[in-house]
Amino acid sequence: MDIFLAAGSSLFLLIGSFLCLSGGLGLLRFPDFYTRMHAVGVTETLATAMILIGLMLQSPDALVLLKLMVILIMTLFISPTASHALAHAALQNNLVPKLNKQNDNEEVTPSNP
Amino acid sequence: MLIAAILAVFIVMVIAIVRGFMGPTLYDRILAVNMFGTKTVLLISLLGFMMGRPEFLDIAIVYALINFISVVGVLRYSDSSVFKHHNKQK
Amino acid sequence: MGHYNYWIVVVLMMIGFYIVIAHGNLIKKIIGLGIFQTSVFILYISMANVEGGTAPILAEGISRYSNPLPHVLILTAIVVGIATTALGLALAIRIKQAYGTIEEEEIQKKDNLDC
Amino acid sequence: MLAHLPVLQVIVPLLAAPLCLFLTRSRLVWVFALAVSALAFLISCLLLQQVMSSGTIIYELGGWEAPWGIEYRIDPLNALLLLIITGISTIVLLAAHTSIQQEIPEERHTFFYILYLLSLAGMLGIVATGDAFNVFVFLEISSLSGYALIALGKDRRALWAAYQYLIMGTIGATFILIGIGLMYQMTGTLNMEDLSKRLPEVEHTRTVFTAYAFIIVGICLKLALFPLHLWLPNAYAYAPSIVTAFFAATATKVAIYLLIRFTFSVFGLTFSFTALPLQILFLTLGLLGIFAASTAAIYQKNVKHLFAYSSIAQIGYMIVGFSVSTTTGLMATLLHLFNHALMKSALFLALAAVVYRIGSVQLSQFHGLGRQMPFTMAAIVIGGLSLIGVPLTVGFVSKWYLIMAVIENGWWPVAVLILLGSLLAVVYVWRLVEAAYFKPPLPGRDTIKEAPLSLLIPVWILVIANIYFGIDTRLSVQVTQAASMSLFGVSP
Amino acid sequence: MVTAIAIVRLKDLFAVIMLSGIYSLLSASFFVTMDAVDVAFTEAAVGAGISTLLLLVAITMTGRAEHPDRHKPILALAVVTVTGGLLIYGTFDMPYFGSGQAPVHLHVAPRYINDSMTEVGVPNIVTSVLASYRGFDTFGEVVVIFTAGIGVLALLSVVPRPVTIAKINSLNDSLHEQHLILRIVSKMLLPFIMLFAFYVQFHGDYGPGGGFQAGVIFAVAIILYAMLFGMITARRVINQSFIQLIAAVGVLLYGSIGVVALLNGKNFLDYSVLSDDPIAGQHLGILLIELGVGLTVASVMIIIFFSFAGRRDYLRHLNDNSKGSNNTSC
Repeated sequence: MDIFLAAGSSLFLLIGSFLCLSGGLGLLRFPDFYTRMHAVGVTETLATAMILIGLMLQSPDALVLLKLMVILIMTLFISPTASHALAHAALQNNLVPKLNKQNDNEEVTPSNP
Repeated sequence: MLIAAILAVFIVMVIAIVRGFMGPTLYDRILAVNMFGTKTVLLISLLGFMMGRPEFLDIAIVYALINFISVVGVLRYSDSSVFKHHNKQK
Repeated sequence: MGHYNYWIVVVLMMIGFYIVIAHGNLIKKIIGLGIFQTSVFILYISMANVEGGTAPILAEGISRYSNPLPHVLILTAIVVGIATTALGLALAIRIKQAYGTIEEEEIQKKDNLDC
Repeated sequence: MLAHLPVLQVIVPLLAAPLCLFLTRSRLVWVFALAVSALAFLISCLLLQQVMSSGTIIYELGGWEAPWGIEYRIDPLNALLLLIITGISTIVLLAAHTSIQQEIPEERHTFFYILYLLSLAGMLGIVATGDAFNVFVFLEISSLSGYALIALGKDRRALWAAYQYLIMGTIGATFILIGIGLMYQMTGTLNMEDLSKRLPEVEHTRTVFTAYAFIIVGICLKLALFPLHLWLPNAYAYAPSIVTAFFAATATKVAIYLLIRFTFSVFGLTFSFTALPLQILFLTLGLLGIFAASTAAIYQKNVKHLFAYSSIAQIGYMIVGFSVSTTTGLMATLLHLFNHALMKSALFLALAAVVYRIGSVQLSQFHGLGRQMPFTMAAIVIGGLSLIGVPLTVGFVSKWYLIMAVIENGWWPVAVLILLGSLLAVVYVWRLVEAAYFKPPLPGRDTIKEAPLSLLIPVWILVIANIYFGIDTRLSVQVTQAASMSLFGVSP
Repeated sequence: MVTAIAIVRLKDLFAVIMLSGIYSLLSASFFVTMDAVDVAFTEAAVGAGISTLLLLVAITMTGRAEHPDRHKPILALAVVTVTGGLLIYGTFDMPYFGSGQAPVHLHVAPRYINDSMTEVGVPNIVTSVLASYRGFDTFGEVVVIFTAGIGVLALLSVVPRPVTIAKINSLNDSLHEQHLILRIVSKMLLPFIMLFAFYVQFHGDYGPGGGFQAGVIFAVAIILYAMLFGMITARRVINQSFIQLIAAVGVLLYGSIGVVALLNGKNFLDYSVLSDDPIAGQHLGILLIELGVGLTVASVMIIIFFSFAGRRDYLRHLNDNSKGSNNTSC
């Protein structure tokens, strides 16, 4: 039994780490804000869940399990909400998505003091 | 395995810092901070397990919370004229 | 491990200190002050660390704990830090209202005009 | 209850502060604060008496013995400081109600008294404690309330002054924190008594040297010693008059106390004066401070600025006495500390009375006031004479001891310089006298009346104390002698 | 760690604040790896949470661009180099990092580690040192926070304008439109946050946490509410003068525990008098003073935030009024 738990936990952790890394890569390489947010928002939720589940399988007692559950639930709520709010706010404040390559110049000029 | 996961999270944290530094828009920075916060939560829980003291999870919960609240705070106050001004220069 | 940990702390401290004295913007100064203080906290916490020790919460089967006293001191110091930050920001807001700017040089210019 | 006096000294004002929030009317709060301050004064008198008769009092907070818990340690030096602080605070509070009517908006009066009590409690806490970290905590209580009090001033420059003070003060406090941390790292203890026992073992290390340097610089920032004094004049000039009177008499004194305490009791004399070229450094800085600040004072147009610069100069005198580092020198410092508190609070309170009547402290506005406000101006003149060091005033006593100490050490040139510094004081006091007595009143200002009694009485209490302690020096000399003896007795 | 910090030299204040938030999180993670769990807890809640929020509110009032011209950076650089050099010089004789033989670990601390269980009876050593051995420091800390609250009030308090119900409703609606999802999720989370705050408050004896952290978390919950449902609504739930009194009550609760000890003939803050059994007395004492700390911290944090946000609304109101008559703004 233990060996299954350990293996399962490792598997989950591995998947989580991979997702994490891919999300990070997306954050770094994607061209504009919305795509970057997409990369982060999608992977982050899943990666966090994976890693937390991996840890849950290792947890020694009930209290720890409970706390991990709390964290998981909170991330599941918070992460998409935050992403949504962020995108919403960005759109409302006239940040234009970069849809095609024609207007490739900076969509927002940094403020020059 | 834990170590590998910690390493992965750590790398992503560095990436988030880079993005937070580069900008270019306000929202990129918020995104980076948000992501950084989530990853810190993960890092702390992983570290707690690695050191064999899972009591650390309390801190992770606080981090998740604080992260959420700072994002809300940023968004709530980013509708003020100070921020709009920046974006309307275009 | 040697001392390199302390050196990093010193560098951080000095960056914060530099921001405080070299920058003219009042808010930036307060942020610098925060960094300066946080680095001092790191200094304290580093000295509390023992190799092979764990968090100072008594548990069975653990005999090496890191030193709790600096932790206590820093808890107090963090509180002092946030208190200072809050007061400093409150002052900055009032200054902005009274002078219309939060740049040190402009404030001094306006003061000289007053005299 | 007598055994608990040391802690009561601090917690009475500390607990009274939040209680003020429950009182509704500002007059009631004033009476309450005054009563609390008077009670604290009474306690400090009792403490001084106890210390003089039975020696150092040790009080263990929480019932934990010293290196593990925090202890209060009252010796003659602390007792003297406690007496000065509570005494001045009580007299200044007596005048507060009338003075702040004009300077602070009505709805902030309660906050003013709370902050005042907190600041008082903070200073008392710094002085009474025997634990290095506790010093930091109470330092922050007193300085945070100090920043807020200064910012309550009417002029917008008060805000800027308070901000500058906040930055400088926090840097100073953080430096002290670093110093305490380094000391702790080398010795593993925070208790001052314990530190002084354990420091000699490690005193040759570079870390202890650094710790000492940081603590000294941090304290000097708070002290407004000459090159680090920039925050002081503005803070004093634009704060509400009452606050200025209180701080000028106490805040820098507390910093001097810390300097003495760390140098003599914690690090020990031999270390302090051999590790750094401290003696020559302080002597030069002190003398430079006297001259630079006195000269600056001569050119000030604002009388509050004038006296603020004179404060910096007086700090210079204290530092000179300190740098002599003999019993007499230290005694001179402590005497001057006591006397300067008396004269500066008298002067600034008198200025508060002037502000109350004419709403300004520009020198040009003083013309003819000598006839219109005779009592107030007489008080200012006596205070000024005391600053110069004319016989029969307290200023004379301390200068006398200072010169004696310097000559004992054979530093003749320094003695001459000190006398020259006093001449500069003559010049700036004369400018004030000239304006007040020898210039005709400004047109349209015939109706200025004498300040109300509620302001005059505290001023004159202080002035009479100025003269009384100038003639009858038994009490002050006896206490300061005991204090400096005990410091030299403790340190090897 | 150095990387994060070298960044904090940007001109845009907003970016600086974001980065200082990251810096705070980073140092908190560092505290965790250094086994300072309680400190990490507090730093996260305070540094990354409260102070970031306060800074944000502040820059909405003061503007976010920093002027490029700086004065005498060379002098500043010199001062910094000298101090830094002195510190580095000081580090050479320090005991090595992590060394168990350092004086820090040999002199005072062993008693806390070995005997606190029998003397105070609380597994979390940090709590027992904080609340019992060095209880007076903590009392000072509570007073510092109280001072800051009163100071901010003295500086920023404005008399709230009377507002009509209709205006509240319209404001409410506009917020509702803007932040619909946020509001719903937050509403769901709020009770949990408060529950968690209570858990932290009373679990401080056994794990990381205690009055201070709990107070901050509680305050954060209220702040969240205030941000999403408008200041006016929040003010109606939590009245300004009421919260001031709570802050005072916290300090007084702490102090009165000490006074009770005094009246019973023991020294100030000696909790063993609170019960027949000294250990139980210590336990009770710690519980009560943590409660006092929690009350004061929570209410002062709320006071500070409300004053900031209240000032902001007030300024905005002034601006709206003055825009019609004159448009001279800087």
